[in-house]
Amino acid sequence: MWLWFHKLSSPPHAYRTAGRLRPWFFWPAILLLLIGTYGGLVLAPEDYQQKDAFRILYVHVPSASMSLMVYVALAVAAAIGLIWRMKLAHAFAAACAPVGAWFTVLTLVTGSIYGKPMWGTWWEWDPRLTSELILLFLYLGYMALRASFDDTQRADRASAILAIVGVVNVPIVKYSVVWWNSLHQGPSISKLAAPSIDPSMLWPLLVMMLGFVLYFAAVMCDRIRGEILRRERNASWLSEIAVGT
Amino acid sequence: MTAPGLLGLVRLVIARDLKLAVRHWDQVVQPLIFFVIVTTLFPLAISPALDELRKIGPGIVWVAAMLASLLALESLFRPDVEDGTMEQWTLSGQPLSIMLLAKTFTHWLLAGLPLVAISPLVGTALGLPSSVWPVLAISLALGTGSLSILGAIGAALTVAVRRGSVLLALLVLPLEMPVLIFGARAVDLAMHGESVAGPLNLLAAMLLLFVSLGPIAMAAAMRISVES
Amino acid sequence: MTAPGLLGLVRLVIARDLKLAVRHWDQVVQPLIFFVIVTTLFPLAISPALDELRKIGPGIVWVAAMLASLLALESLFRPDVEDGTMEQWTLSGQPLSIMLLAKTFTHWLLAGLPLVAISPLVGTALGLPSSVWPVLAISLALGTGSLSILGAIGAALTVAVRRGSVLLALLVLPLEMPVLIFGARAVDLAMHGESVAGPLNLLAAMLLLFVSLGPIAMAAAMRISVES
Amino acid sequence: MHLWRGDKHLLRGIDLALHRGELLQVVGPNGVGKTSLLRCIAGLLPMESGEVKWSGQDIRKSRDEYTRALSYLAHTNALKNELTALENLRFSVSLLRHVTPQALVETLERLQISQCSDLPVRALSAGQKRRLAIARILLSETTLWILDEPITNLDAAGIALFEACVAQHLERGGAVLTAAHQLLLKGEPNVRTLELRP
Amino acid sequence: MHLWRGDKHLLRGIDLALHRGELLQVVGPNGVGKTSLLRCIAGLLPMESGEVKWSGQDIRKSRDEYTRALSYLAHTNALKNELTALENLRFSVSLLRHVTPQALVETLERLQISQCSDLPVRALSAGQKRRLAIARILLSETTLWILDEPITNLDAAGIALFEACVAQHLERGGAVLTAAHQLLLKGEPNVRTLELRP
Ligand code: HEM
Ligand SMILES: Nc1ncnc2c1ncn2[C@@H]1O[C@H](COP(=O)(O)OP(=O)(O)OP(=O)(O)O)[C@@H](O)[C@H]1O
Ligand SMILES: Nc1ncnc2c1ncn2[C@@H]1O[C@H](COP(=O)(O)OP(=O)(O)OP(=O)(O)O)[C@@H](O)[C@H]1O
Ligand SMILES: [Mg+2]
Ligand SMILES: [Mg+2]
Repeated sequence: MWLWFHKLSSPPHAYRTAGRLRPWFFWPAILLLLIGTYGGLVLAPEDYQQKDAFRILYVHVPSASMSLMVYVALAVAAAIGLIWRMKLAHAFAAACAPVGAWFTVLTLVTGSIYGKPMWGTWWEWDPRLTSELILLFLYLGYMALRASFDDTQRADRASAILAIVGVVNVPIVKYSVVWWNSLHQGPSISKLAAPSIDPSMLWPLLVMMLGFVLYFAAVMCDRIRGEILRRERNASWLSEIAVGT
Repeated sequence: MTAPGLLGLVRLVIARDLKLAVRHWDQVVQPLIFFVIVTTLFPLAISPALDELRKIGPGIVWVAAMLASLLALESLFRPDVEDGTMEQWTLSGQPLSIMLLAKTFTHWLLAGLPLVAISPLVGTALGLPSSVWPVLAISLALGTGSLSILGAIGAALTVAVRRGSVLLALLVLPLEMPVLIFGARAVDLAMHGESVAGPLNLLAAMLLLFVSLGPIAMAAAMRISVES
Repeated sequence: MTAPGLLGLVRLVIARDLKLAVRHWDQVVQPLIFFVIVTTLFPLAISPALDELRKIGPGIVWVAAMLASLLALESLFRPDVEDGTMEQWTLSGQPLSIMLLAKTFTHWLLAGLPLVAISPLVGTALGLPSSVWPVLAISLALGTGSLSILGAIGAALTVAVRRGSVLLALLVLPLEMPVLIFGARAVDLAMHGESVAGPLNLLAAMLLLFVSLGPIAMAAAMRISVES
Repeated sequence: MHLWRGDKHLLRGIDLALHRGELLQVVGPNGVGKTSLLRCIAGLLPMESGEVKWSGQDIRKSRDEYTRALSYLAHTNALKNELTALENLRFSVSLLRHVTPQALVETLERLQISQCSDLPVRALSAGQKRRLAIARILLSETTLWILDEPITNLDAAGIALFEACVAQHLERGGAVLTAAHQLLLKGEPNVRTLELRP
Repeated sequence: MHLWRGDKHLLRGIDLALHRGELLQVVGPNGVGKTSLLRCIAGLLPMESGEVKWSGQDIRKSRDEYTRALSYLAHTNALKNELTALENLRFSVSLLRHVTPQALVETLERLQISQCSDLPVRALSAGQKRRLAIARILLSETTLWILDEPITNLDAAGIALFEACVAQHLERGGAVLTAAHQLLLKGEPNVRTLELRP
């Protein structure tokens, strides 16, 4: 993703490229999501233990892994923006945050819905769940900080510092939470341990994951164009585009 | 000169504060998020087992609500005093107590009501059964009102002081204890399936008392803070 | 022109902040009193039985310490930024990170250390046996240091923002959770007579990490807050 | 009238009367007590002894009536950084009386800050903020204006504008009391100065 | 040099050089961008394009060296209300260089605020605060002074005092850049004005 990103550091170029790439991400994403959904909901056999409830996995697992990936991408972009003063990287980070937060919420919600039939409770203070919740707070904090500056440049740099401090802390948070719980009570972790999964259940999951990634890319193309427009509203190349079309 | 009537005045103050809040909509959700974060601190610090948590759940929710309300109070009057707006209000010839009450009401709308709305979610996380949600919400609705008014009196007293936030906590928390006790008690009773009318009535009575007497104290405190 | 050396600079900043604190000695005791009040809220809200309290005691002390430190942080940089002093510091040609670290250290002296000193008292009130006092004090001493530094980074980020205090909590509390977990865990282990070396070492390691990297983040954040 | 600040006997034996249609400018070196005097007269600072009368009544007795007849401009501007210039003005004037949007816009135009009317006040320059604070006074329609160094940060054009506003107010039977380092409306018959000496 | 504030292209194509021994006064109507220009030059506001050079070097490269040669006085005074005048001055100057108590007291006397040296700054009048802020600049022993409307709130005697201080600094080879509505040291050969137009 980064190689792809690095080439287009000039806003007009990035704007056009994002526009051109968008359909290439969007339509395959829709296609994959449809296939995956069909595979997951219809083709995959019913789990002998979990019955149909397990099918929520096809949304839960991809969104969980996306929520983590997006935060890392955000922090890397923020660091690049801060160190090399690259405006586009800041724009990318800014565009990331709400999407990542959304994936996190989706994980929490689907997880809760999953948890009710599985564990008989909506919520459990399990390390994985707790650290996912903290991740949501980090996203929200990042967005709140960004929103409270009215000068884009300062918002960029301040929130970049937060993202970097956050990424230093994420492993600490993660391990502390694992430690904390494992000292108290061992078994709850095994609840989440992946059962060795049947291939007929697995392939829709992989398809869904790829679909999520592509969908994320497509959404980012849109969001980044929006960000660029907002930031460069005074630039001359924009009026050229506007006149041209 | 046609000065606005009482109702007009109240509308004016509320509209202005809502506009300020919308300008910073992100700040409106912050007491809420603070409330959620503080309630998650306890499982981390105490024990993640839902059985254990359930026992102390009502207490935790109430303490968190109190702290969230307290934190948000700090900025209730300070900006207006620092930039001289409050001085102008005292000179406006309008009843200061009504204006401050309207301001406090807006504050409750923005910082108290959302807590009530989200309380079922937080209750669930702490293992409270869904049967107590209504009691939890009602007790919070009544209680946060009282907290806002008591807090506003404290805020008016401490606003002229630098680093007022800790002083504010110091003044206000002891006064707020009865609210905390009855609020937590109501939820606790509900959890054991007992009647909750007693504490809830008391909470309502306290709220009435504070709404009727509080504004006078606020206005008096504010006049002192502005004079200097 | 003989600019002061690093040590002189640190001394200067600390002396100034201590002088400001003495001018307001009443505010110095406030985090302490807040700490005490919050710990007394819980017995009221939950259950006054010492047996029950003992179980959740370590957690409560730690949550209270975290909130007290948070509340005090709000005023760490704000006055200096608002009256333009911080602008002068960034223009002084002296290393800003050192100056901010010195300031944070003074803050810890005034708001963190007293908590450590009073912890046995609060522990007793919550029914913690005297054998865990040393662990409680050491864990608080190490932990509040980390809390101060993480908090100072958050404070530097939010200082240019109005109504920063809730935002500050939102940014800082999630990052502080590990400190809370290990701190409460150490005390809990001590209460059950187990070895506490693990969590205490981790607390010390975190403190070291934050002391060495924190000031850079603080200074970077402060420069952004001052530019406008 | 006597006033102590701290250990210092700041003002003593001041006796002044201000009539409708008159501008009284309090001058004197820095720190002589101009601001303190103005705040006393506005009822914002209690005095040791002495009294301030408004239409023959002690202002401590007829406080509400007095404050309704009075506008005060301090060293600070009493503006909210987050709200726009127009919103600030609308709110602060609406507190006092009913005002049409038209009137607000006209006053901003008159003070030549209409181009900033939709900017948040934080983005205004020092002089633009001062003009906005003056706009509030103009719109308040009160009789007595108490203004503490009103022309701080104003440019030459701003000062001229302000002088015109004051002159108009005096003509309409208003009274103005200012603290000043630079005298305004020099040579007009209805303008007096009160010099405070240390 | 180009600078945007919000949607507005505030300053464009400004090119200025300031030499030792020179006073440059930036004048212009309210809101034209004087403060913004000064903050840019002091390195407190990033610009869109353009550069500020100090002894031939871009200040973003030699930041520390530049800030050590520079004193900046803003619209606000950067004083701590709780500390006394003397303590404020001692601390802010000690940050920059070693200073004797003797020198501090002398500067306060020179600016005629020695009688307030032990008062907390909150109790000073507006003009006394401004003088105290100027005292910091005088004691900083830097080459370049950037002063934003330095004579705000000063009385006539204060302005004269300040003019003398500036003249002396210029004589010693210092450079001064101010934003002003009232010109100082009129007619001196080493005084220039830069007029900004909207
Ligand atoms: C609110 C509740 C829940 C949250 C926040 C949550 C969060 C997560 C997270 C963060 C992951 C890691 C994804 C990755 O590493 O890529 C994950 C994976 C997974 N979750 Fe959940 N989860 C929740 C509830 C559940 C429930 C109730 C079940 C089923 C019993 C479940 C089953 C799984 C499975 C099977 C995986 C894949 C495991 C793997 O690939 O290692 N989750 N979840
Ligand atoms: N964030 C911003 N967004 C939009 N406009 C801004 C912003 N900040 C400043 N401005 C505008 O920039 C202009 C210049 O302001 P500046 O403070 O530099 O003026 P000034 O010349 O110092 O005026 P004064 O004499 O009143 O002090 C003003 O018109 C102001 O409205
Ligand atoms: N609380 C206090 N304790 C002691 N002295 C005080 C106190 N408050 C004010 N003063 C003194 O009172 C004097 C008058 O201050 P005031 O602000 O009225 O002066 P001013 O005439 O408005 O001056 P300026 O022209 O500088 O605005 C000052 O010398 C100040 O030091
Ligand atoms: Mg004055
Ligand atoms: Mg200016």
